Amino acid sequence: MPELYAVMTFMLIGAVIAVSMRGLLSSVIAVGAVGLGLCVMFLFLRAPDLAITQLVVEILMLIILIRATIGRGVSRIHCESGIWIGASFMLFSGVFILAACAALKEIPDFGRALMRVSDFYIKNALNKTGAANIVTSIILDFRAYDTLGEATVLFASVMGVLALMRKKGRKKTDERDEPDC
Amino acid sequence: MDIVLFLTGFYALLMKRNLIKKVIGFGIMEYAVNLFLILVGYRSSGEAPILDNKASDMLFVDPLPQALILTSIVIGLGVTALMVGLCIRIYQHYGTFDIAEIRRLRG
Amino acid sequence: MTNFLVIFVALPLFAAFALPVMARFLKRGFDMLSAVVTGILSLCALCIIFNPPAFPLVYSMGSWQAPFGITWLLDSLSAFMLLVVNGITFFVSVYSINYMEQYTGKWKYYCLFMLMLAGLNGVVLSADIFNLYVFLEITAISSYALIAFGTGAEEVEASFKYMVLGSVASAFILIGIGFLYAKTSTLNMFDMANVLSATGASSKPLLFVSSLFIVGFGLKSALVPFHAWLPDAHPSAPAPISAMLSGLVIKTIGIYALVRIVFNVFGINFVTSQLLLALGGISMFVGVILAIGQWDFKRLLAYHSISQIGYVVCGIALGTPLGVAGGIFHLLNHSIFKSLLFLNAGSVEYATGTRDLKKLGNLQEVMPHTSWTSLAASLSIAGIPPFCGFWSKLVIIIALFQADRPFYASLAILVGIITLGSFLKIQKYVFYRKVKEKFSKIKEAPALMCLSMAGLAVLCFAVGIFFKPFFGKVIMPAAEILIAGKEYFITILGG
Amino acid sequence: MSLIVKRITRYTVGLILLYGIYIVLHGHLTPGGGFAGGVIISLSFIHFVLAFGRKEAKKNIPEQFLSLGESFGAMFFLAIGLLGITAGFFFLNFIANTGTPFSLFSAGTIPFCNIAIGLKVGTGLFAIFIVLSVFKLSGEGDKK
Repeated sequence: MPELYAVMTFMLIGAVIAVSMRGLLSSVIAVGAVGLGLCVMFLFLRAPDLAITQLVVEILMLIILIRATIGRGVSRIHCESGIWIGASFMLFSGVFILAACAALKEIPDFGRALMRVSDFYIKNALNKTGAANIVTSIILDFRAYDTLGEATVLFASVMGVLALMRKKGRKKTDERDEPDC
Repeated sequence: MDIVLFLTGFYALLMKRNLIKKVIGFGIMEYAVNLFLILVGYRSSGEAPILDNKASDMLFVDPLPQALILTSIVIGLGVTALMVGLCIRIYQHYGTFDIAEIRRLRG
Repeated sequence: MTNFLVIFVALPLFAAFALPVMARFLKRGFDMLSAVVTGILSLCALCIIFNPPAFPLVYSMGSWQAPFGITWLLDSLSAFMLLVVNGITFFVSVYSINYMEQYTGKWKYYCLFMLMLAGLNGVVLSADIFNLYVFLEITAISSYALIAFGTGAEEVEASFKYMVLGSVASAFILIGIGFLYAKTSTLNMFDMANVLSATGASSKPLLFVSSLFIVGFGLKSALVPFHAWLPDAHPSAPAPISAMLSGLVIKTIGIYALVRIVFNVFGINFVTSQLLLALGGISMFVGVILAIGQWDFKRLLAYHSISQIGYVVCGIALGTPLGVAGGIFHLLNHSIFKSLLFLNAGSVEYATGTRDLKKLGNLQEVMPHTSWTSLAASLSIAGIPPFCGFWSKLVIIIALFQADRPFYASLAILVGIITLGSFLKIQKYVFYRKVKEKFSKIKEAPALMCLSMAGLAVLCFAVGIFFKPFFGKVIMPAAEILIAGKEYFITILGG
Repeated sequence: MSLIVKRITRYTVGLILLYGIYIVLHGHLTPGGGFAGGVIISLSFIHFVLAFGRKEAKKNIPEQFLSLGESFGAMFFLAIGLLGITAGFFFLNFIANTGTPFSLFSAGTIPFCNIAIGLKVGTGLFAIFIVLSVFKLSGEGDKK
């Protein structure tokens, strides 16, 4: 699959650029490129649902990130963390790559997913739920409870942001009894 | 290759001293995880898992990881939004995104 | 009547969703809502404990059977965890009615609080590995937001630190889930155990996945190499949230989830058990050593949390019946007395405005209720006989000796002694030391705070007194499930 | 923003909104679904805010409906799940197989779930955006 490797290389380069760029704005844009690469990747791997979602989420995330960074003083942040931490990180990543490669050999090869459970979904999605889109039938019927959790995660983060962005965190002691909202 | 992408994000998340860079690193790490999950579910010459009226005997790719990724994208979005919120709050308190200057809590 | 179980997730979620709407029309009253919700839930959990349905009870969402849909599992272990979670949450929410008066935006607090409870209950009940991840994230996200609830500089920074490490943990866990899915092509835990044992013991990927999970859940539960966030995060949160985090969150989304997966899905083997035992021993020791030099009340307690979590992990990792039972029992005890201690610290801070041990003193006269409840909790954590902490530590130490690990056993005894010293220090500096007339104007904490602290203190005592029937009726069945290992899950799938 | 941007935005916002609603409603037939559609809906609002600025947007989009919309979306979704209990199980698709397959009204509860999620996600994400950008304008400057 040459196109997969091409896109993956593109993503990797984008990621490296995003991490190593000095200016925040350019690295935000680079991470956007990585996200678009992932979106293309989803298309190649036959996942149109994910491609759409990834695209729009990417846009939203970029808007939020840019709004957050723009205008904030980009004080140049030079020196990286110390050598010891870097070395231990290198060690860790070496071990991680070796272990992951060893473990990857044991799982089925690329392109040959086992699909013990998923065959059931594919066979029964239409006549049991009536939805043509199997992914939708999974997330909203077979595993709808997961989606409740997902909606709750989003709700929690909205509430969290609302709670974080209050004007004032604590009341003064003398105004304790006033109602708030 | 996917592992390298993951490690890049991991590197940024742990090593970088800029808060926004950390958020970006988190984003990259999450892309890598999603990519890994979708690669797991691919089946050669499979079709996208959407039925239509005509043929019934097609070979589909695994739909279950796609459902999982959908959920994990949403979770990532939520976490990122909250992280950005925290970053803005930190910026308001300290006037910088540099964690070297934000070391009030130690030990 | 299995639909009865749904209440544990649906009720707090519904309360959380309804709170923003209620807050628009009502000015107050939503603080009562959370107390009522948690009260109902803890009553339900008590009902399950005392009048158990036929265990194991498998509940399939949307009537899709085990490997295809999401399933819940209620057995004696998860029933026990439900009791712990909902009971402690009830006391904490009663406490926060008064305590949260000092913050703005109360309905947001209660909303996040309810979400956290729903997440915890979801984690406890879930028998689907991805579903467990989702609910773990709910708990984690609401706890990030709750730590930063005061929006001060330190709170925000601590929360960010927690968030960075927590998201690393989540990524590790998710990769582990991906590997497992690739290997077994299922997400259901019963089915996964079945497939893993059927395909034979190719232990290499399994070892990799278990180390991923140990790192991930270890980060969430702050075992020692991964503990960096805890001493910042727990003291910064509002006191009820510190109690929740220390008493419940690190245990449920860390220990419980890890143990469930490692024991019941993978089946414990020699390497993982050694690894966990070593991690537990290190955390036990390092936590208490770091705690010695602390002068911040809550931070000291946070370090002790690390150390006590070490006890729990040590006990469970042994894998012998007595060890597992001791670990689980200590989990219960720790969540009782550590939440109580954090609530005490909260009311001291509420009354005096500081938590520096050097500035406090002589509070025993002005805050008698806080003083005696704190005394009970301290005696309990230090392992003084009639209180609950003694029994569980005793069981763990005996189990360590029985399993022929005298090193860990003596380590546990040593740590117990240091803990005793450290809490004598707290008692002396906060409550009994004579200082000048600085704190004479201080009032005792409000009634509801005292009430919930007293409730927890009585629990501390009662669990210690009724140790024997409680241990036999509740703890041992829960421990047997973990001992049974993956055969247990395989039989569930078959039956 | 300049006049050109504003003028174009006036036309495109409606289109994007419609597209989002289409994605939500056809989630069970075509790629997309409640979440993607919801994000598109919120993006259309965000587009509007970015082009016109906050004050203009406040006139057109009542902010207090945001959190209400979010709560109602979430409660709606939960209620669908709870209604399943009446037929036996949490999240049982209790009206499956009622419509003809491949038409808009099929697949039982799935379209309703999609609508609920779309409502929730659209309003929720827009609320995040509003809060983050509002905070930027008002809160800065009180460094400690």
